[in-house]
Amino acid sequence: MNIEGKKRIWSDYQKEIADDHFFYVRSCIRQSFFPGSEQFFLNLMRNILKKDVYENPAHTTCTGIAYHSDIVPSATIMTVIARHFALMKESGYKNIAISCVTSFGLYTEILETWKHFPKELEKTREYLFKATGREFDIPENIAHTSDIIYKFRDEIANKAKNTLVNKETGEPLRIVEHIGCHYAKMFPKSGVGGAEFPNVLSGMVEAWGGKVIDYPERRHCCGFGFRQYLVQANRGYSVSNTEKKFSSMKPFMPDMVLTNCPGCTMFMDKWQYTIKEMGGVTYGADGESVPVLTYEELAGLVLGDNPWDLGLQYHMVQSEPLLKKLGLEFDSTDKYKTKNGKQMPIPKNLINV
Amino acid sequence: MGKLYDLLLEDVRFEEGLKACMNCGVCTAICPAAEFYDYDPRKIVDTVQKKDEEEIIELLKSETIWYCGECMSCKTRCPRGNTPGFIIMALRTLSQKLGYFTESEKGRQQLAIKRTVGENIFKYGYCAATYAVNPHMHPEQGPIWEYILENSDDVFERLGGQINGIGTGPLRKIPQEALDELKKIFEVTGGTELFETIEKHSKIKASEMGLQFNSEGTDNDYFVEVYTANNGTHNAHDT
Amino acid sequence: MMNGYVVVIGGGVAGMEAAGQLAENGCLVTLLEKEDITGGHLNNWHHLFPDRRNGNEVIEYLHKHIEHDNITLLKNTIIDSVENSRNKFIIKTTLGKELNADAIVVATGFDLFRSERKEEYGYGIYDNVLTSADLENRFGTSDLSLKNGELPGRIGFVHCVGSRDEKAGNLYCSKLCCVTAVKQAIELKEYLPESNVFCFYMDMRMGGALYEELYMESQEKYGVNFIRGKVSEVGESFNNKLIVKVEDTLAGRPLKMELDMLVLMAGMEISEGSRKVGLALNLKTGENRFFASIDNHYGSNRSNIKGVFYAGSCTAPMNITETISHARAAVSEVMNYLKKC
Amino acid sequence: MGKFGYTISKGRQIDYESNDRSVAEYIYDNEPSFRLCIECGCCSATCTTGNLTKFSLRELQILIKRGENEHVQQNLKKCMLCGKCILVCPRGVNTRNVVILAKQAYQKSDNYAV
Repeated sequence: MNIEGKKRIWSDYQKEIADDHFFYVRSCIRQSFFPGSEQFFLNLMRNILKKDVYENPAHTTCTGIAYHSDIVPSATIMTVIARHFALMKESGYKNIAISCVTSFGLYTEILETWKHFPKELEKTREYLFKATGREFDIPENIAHTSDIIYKFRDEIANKAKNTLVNKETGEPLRIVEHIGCHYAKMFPKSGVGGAEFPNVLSGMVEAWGGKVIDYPERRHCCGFGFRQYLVQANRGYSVSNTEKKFSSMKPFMPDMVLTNCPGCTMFMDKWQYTIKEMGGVTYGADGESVPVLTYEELAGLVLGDNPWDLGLQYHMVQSEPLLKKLGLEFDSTDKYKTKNGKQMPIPKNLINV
Repeated sequence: MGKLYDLLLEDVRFEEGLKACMNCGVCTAICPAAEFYDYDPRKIVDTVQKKDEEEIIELLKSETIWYCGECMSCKTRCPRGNTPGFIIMALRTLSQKLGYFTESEKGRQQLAIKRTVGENIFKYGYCAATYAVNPHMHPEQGPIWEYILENSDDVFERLGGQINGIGTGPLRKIPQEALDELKKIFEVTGGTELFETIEKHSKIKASEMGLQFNSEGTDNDYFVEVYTANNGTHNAHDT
Repeated sequence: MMNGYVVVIGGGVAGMEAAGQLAENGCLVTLLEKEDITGGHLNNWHHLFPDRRNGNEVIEYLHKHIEHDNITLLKNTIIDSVENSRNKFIIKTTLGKELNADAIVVATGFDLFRSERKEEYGYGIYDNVLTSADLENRFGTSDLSLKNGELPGRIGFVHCVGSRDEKAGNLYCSKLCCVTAVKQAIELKEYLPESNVFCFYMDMRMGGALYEELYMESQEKYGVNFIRGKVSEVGESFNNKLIVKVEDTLAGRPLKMELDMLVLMAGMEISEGSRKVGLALNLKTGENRFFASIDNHYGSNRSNIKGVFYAGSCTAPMNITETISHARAAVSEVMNYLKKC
Repeated sequence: MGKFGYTISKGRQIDYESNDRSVAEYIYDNEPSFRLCIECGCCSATCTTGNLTKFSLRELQILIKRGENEHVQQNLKKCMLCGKCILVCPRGVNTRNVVILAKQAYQKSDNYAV
């Protein structure tokens, strides 16, 4: 493996990412399954990096999951997204920060479609006006929230309380990245580092002291497949694809999986549980499972946040083995407490406990 | 040129997705569906580009078009600039418009998706939301999921969430005016019509199959059937 | 007898052949070559298809060909600008030299497609992914070892790397890669008889004299395997094997295979040097970015500028036989033109 | 199906490494023309079984080479050994003998049950 070859590719995909003044749109899955991640992103941007990030209370789903399961027509999703552009315009913002890879892919795709088929843009303007009386401008800059953390990765490294190094061995942590298909596979130029060797997560890992592990099924889909997960009868597709990825990465003994897309995070976490239940198979060292973290959760650990404020305890695969490798001090008694310190029940049958 | 092919051409995704295929198989080589279903995106593209009316009808009624997971990995690599995933999306849309989707087990599942994710959009303003992911329908979410649902207020409060709160924050309540706008957008752009089409044809199919059908919700035999049925013929290697 | 001043741009196969023939026909020729040596890509080619003769034999012929009193060879010379005054040309080189010409032969040739642009194949990233040109060099030095020093047991050839591919910006077929792959596969089997060799192809385009026969020989005598499908991606396994993913299209099934070495059959693109010469001379290019002739059938040597003629692979991918024929045809066009001037 | 209502599927991908290709080797040794196939499909086009069922002799030969023994064994018996395929093969492959040798190889091998 030759890193110089990758660096040459990365230099071809220097994506422009805005520096400040973001209009933030949330992800259905990230906020439902990893609310601590979205909250951390806003805290990081506003309180640590001192950036202006605005969330408009009237924004909604982009309908992407429904669109990619084919129950929503393209005219509908274009207009829903146009409504978000209208809210942006009304709030005086030109840079959009998107918390979801499915949404990000759709925003990118729709803007491309409007370029190639200007009639679709005109139709969307009419639809939106007819439905809501709103008008919109096309944003100047589109970024996934991971792009923004990538952009500020060195600032984060400068403020780091922890580095991604195994404290016992002194070796960098072995981290598998998973990008999420819709980030750059459709439009390689829209992602940091392109589609084949994306740099958006590997750039963070390296800046924070870890080592990125490449493995044969790195580019393979996590297995979501929209309708292939949403309908129970199809979930064999979903779990089988995840299984394929994990068996491919297993010989590399990764310490953790770092994900870009909220759906991938959820599936790679939950399917490890399912696969273990189905046949006892696990993919980490010593029969453990591999913790799967969002980039916000990892950035939070690097900056010294309390893992239980980030929400690591609400994954199926628990992170203690990782936290121990990192040499982090954490308070186990604080794990399942409310914001006000009241003890909650302890969940049973989690993994890696 | 056949009539169905013309209908497909009205979909910009079809126009964008199909240039000319030379059957190189670069899409199938990395397609997650080609591995776990009897599915070959190359063959779909090749069939469609023949413009044969009968073969297209057969596709619209088939299980095959419902196997794709829309990961769009095919778009990255195609040396002819085709996007098999877009072609699939156009075929699925047309299959629903014409009511052919209920002819296949996988196609009939559109009702289950409409009744879950689709309804979530109108009810909550989200495709997926914590409180809408029922652990009985999602056992793979594991014990942590039941725990989170039982303790959602405390969990969200600690993580900075705003579950059903007014204002901003993770999983805040979407204001009624915004939900009304969404609904209006669906009406103006054909979204509502597609929902109704799915309902209409599903109802007909349910009566053909002799299954109890309610006009809403997940608690009826037809829903349970389409949500769970797997006749085991979708992957020859599984048998 | 002196029939005119002709400048030939490019000292590869086409330029050398054209210069030699023009000199024979009584022209005073200046042959310009940007590098320190003449012969172009042929210098890097160990053995030629289909008969696998030594590439040096052809180079020797060409070198003798340009040892002529009427030929002035200027090496390390790049064109800076060209003045065209009623079809009399004044060519200025970057070293400040001025040359007068009654006619110009453009023989600026091709570049090999830069295989790292097909990112999914990992050239320059994964050890043991080579290009066809790299392999040819390895044949020259008889070193076929892998990065770890061992000899490869299983080798794959990927056809159409940078050809027939809109993602690479090239929709055309480079024409020579199929036969090159077959030739190189045979040579590999001669070096490493125990190895298994696989060619991953979309169509076997063996449209030259004795090419199809070579294809058959590779199967019959050498046991080379052919799998119809374009390789989709390459990865590296834990034990440093290359993993290729392809659809075995004629079996209708995706296929995954481990290889020790992968050879990318890099296609041909008009050379960077051609682009610059094209700008200086105002030459038209086609959609494939090669120089566009005024007529595909009876004018393939003629450019859109009176007095400027094409020879060789600056107009389209060509093998050596075709290049030499094309250069001779260019000379015939130049002689007819000079007669009329 | 257990408590989840679905299982992990067996992939359709041909995993070249995990396949046993000794049958192909046996045929190469005894019918070298087997190597000459260019997968043109003339054999399948003329094949009576192929015209009436999903059987494809072209595909079968490829899958023998890949070591997809389960599929090959299921399909070998469909060939009626009429030999029309030999007449049309442009590369002179003795396709009929390929089928006969494949059957022989499976019979000889302990690993396979025909």
